Amino acid sequence: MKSVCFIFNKPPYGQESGKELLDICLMCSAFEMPITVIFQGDGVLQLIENQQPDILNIKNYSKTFKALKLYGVETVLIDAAGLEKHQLVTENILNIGEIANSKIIQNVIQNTDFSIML
Amino acid sequence: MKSVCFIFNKPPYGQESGKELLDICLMCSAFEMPITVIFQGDGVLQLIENQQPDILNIKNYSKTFKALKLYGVETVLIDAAGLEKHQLVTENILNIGEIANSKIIQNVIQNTDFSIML
Amino acid sequence: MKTLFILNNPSKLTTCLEAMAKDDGLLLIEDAVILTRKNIERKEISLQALNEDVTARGVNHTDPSWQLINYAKFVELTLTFDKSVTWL
Amino acid sequence: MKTLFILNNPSKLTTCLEAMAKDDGLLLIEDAVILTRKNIERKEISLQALNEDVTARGVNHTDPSWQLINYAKFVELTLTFDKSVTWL
Amino acid sequence: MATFSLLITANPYSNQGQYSALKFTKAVLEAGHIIKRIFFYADGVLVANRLNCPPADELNLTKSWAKLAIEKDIELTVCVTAALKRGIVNQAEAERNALTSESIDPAFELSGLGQLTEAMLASDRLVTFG
Amino acid sequence: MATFSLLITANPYSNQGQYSALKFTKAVLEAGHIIKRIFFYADGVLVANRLNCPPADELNLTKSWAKLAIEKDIELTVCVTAALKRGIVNQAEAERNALTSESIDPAFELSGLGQLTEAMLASDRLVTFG
Repeated sequence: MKSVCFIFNKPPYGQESGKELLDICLMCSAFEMPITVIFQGDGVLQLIENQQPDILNIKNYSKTFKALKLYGVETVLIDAAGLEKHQLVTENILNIGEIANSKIIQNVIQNTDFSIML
Repeated sequence: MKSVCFIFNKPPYGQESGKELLDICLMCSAFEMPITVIFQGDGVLQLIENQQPDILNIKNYSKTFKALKLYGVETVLIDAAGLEKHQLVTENILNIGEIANSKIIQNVIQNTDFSIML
Repeated sequence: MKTLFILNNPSKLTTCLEAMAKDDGLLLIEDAVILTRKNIERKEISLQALNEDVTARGVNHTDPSWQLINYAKFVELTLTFDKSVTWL
Repeated sequence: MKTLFILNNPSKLTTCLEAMAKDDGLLLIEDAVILTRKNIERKEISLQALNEDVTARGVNHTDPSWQLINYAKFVELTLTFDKSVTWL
Repeated sequence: MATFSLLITANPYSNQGQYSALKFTKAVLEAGHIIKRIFFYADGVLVANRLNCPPADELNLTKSWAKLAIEKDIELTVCVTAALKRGIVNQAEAERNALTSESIDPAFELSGLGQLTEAMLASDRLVTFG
Repeated sequence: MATFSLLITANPYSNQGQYSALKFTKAVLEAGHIIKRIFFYADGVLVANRLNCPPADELNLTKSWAKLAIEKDIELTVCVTAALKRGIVNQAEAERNALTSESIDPAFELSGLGQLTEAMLASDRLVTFG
C-alpha cells in the first residue's frame, strides 16, 4: 500500500486549510494507507491545548487530532523549531506525537509515496 | 474633497488584487478625489516594463498604470527599498512616478483621509 | 493624521512596520495574534491585539506585553486614530 | 526517495527550504519566480524556474542562475523525482 | 456618533475576515454609531450566493449578514463586476448573460464600484476586512 | 508512460493556480501520459460554477476545463462537501437542500473525497495546484 504524509504548516482559524487537510487525512486512513502527520513551523499552533474558536462562531476541529491514533495514524511529528518559535513547551500542546528536528522531518517527507499540504 | 491613497504591495498575476485595487483607484478618480498611488515592497514589480502575461492567458493591466496621470492621479511613489530588493533600476520600470524612501511613504499615508490596499 | 494599522496576516508584519510612522498604532487580529512582542522591534509603536482572536487560538501563554482589547474597543480605536488601513 | 518541491508563494521560501533534504529539487512557479538566487542559501539544491511565469512578469533582468524550464520539462521533472510536494 | 462604511474582500469560505467583519459591524451599532454601507468586493462577494449550504455545525455567513441587514436596515452592496465573474447574479444579469437562474440572496444588492467611493465620501471611517 | 492525478485547491478568481494546472494538464497529455482524474477541492471547486461570467477579455476557466475534459475524456471530480458549502450543486443536491436551482457545469461531477484517495492509489504521481 502506498504511504502518504500530511504537512500542517499554518496556524488554525485564520484560514480553513487545516480542517480541509485533516479531512483528506481521515479519508486516506479509511483506505488504510500508512499515514504520517507532521506539524511544521506555525502548524504547531494547531495543537495548542485550550483553543476556544467557538467564541468566533468557528468549529473547534483540534479535538479530532487527538483521535488520529484511533484512525490508525501511527506517526505524528511535531517540529521542535516551530515550538521554540512560538515559546511553546510540551505542556501547552496536545500530547499526540513526538517532537522532531528538521532532519527527521525531512527524512519522513522523503520516505513517503505522497506528501500533501494545503 | 477627501483624499485617498492606494498601496500596491504584491507582485502581479499570482493574485488578482493588483487589478482589483487599480479598479477602485480609477473609480475614485472619476469622483475627482485627490489620489496618491504607492508601490511598496514587492508591489514595485507591478511596474516592470516588459510584462507579457498574455502567454499565461492573463490580461496585461500594467498599461493602465501609464494612464494614471490622464486619470488625474498626481502623485505616484515608488519604494526605493522595493526596487533594491528586486535589483531593479529606473530603466527597468515604467516611468510614471518618483522614487521615494520609507519616510516619504509614511508621510503620504499619514496625510490622506483614506488608505486602501487589497 | 495618525493611522491605525490593522494586521491579520503574520507574514506581512515586516512591510507593515516599514509603512508605519511614529504616532501610528498597530492592532493585531485573526492569525496575526500569533506574533509575539519580540517580533516587533519598534518599541515606540502602540500595540494592541484582539482578545477574542487570542482566546480562540489559546495563545495567551506567551503573555504578550501588548494590550488585549474587545470589539467595542476596536471600534473606539478606529475613531481615536484619524483613519485605519488594513495591511493585507 | 527524492522529492520535487514546487513553490508558488515567495513568502513560504524559508519553511520550504527547512523541509528539503539534500537530493531534493526546488521548482519556482507563479509569484515565486520573483525570488533571486541570493534568497536561497542552500547551494546544493537543484533549482529551476518556470519560464512562462518569468517571462509573463518580465523579471528576466535579474539573470537568475537557476535553469528556466517549460511545461513539458515541468512534467518530466515530476517523473525524474520520485514525487512532488506543492509547498503552500 | 460617527458614520462607518466597510469594505469586505475576505473569502467567506477560506478566511476569517467575514466573521470579524460581522462582529465589528455589531459592535459599531451597539456603540450607537451608523453604518452607511457594507460593500462586498473581490472574493468578499461570494458570501452573497444564496445557494451556499455550509454544514449544519458551521455559521451560515450569508444568512447572518441577511438577518443583520433586515433587523438593522443596513445596505449590503455587492460589486456587480466582481459578482458576475463569480457566478453571483440577479434576475436582470442572469437574463442579460443568458444564464439559467439568478443566484444572489435577496438581502444583497448588485451595484457598481461607484457605490464604494460614494460611501467613503459620506462616511467618517472606512474599515477594510480582507 | 505514467499516470497522473491532480489535486486543485486554487481559487479560480483570485489566484493563478488554475491557469497553471490547465497548462500542466495539457503538457501531461502532449507527452503521452495519462490523466487518471482531476480532483477539485477547497476553493478549487468554485471553477465548476456554471454561472461564472468572466469579462470577455479574460479566460473562461470553467469552459476551458470543460472543453479539455470533453476533448480528452478526462474526469473532473468536485468534492461534494466543499462544493455544497460554496453553492455549487447538482440537481439532486439542490433538491435535497431545498435550493431553487442547480449550479454545476455539466462537465464536472460531484463526488466524495474518497475519489481523491482512490485516484492517488491508481496514479504514479499526484501534483497539487493551490
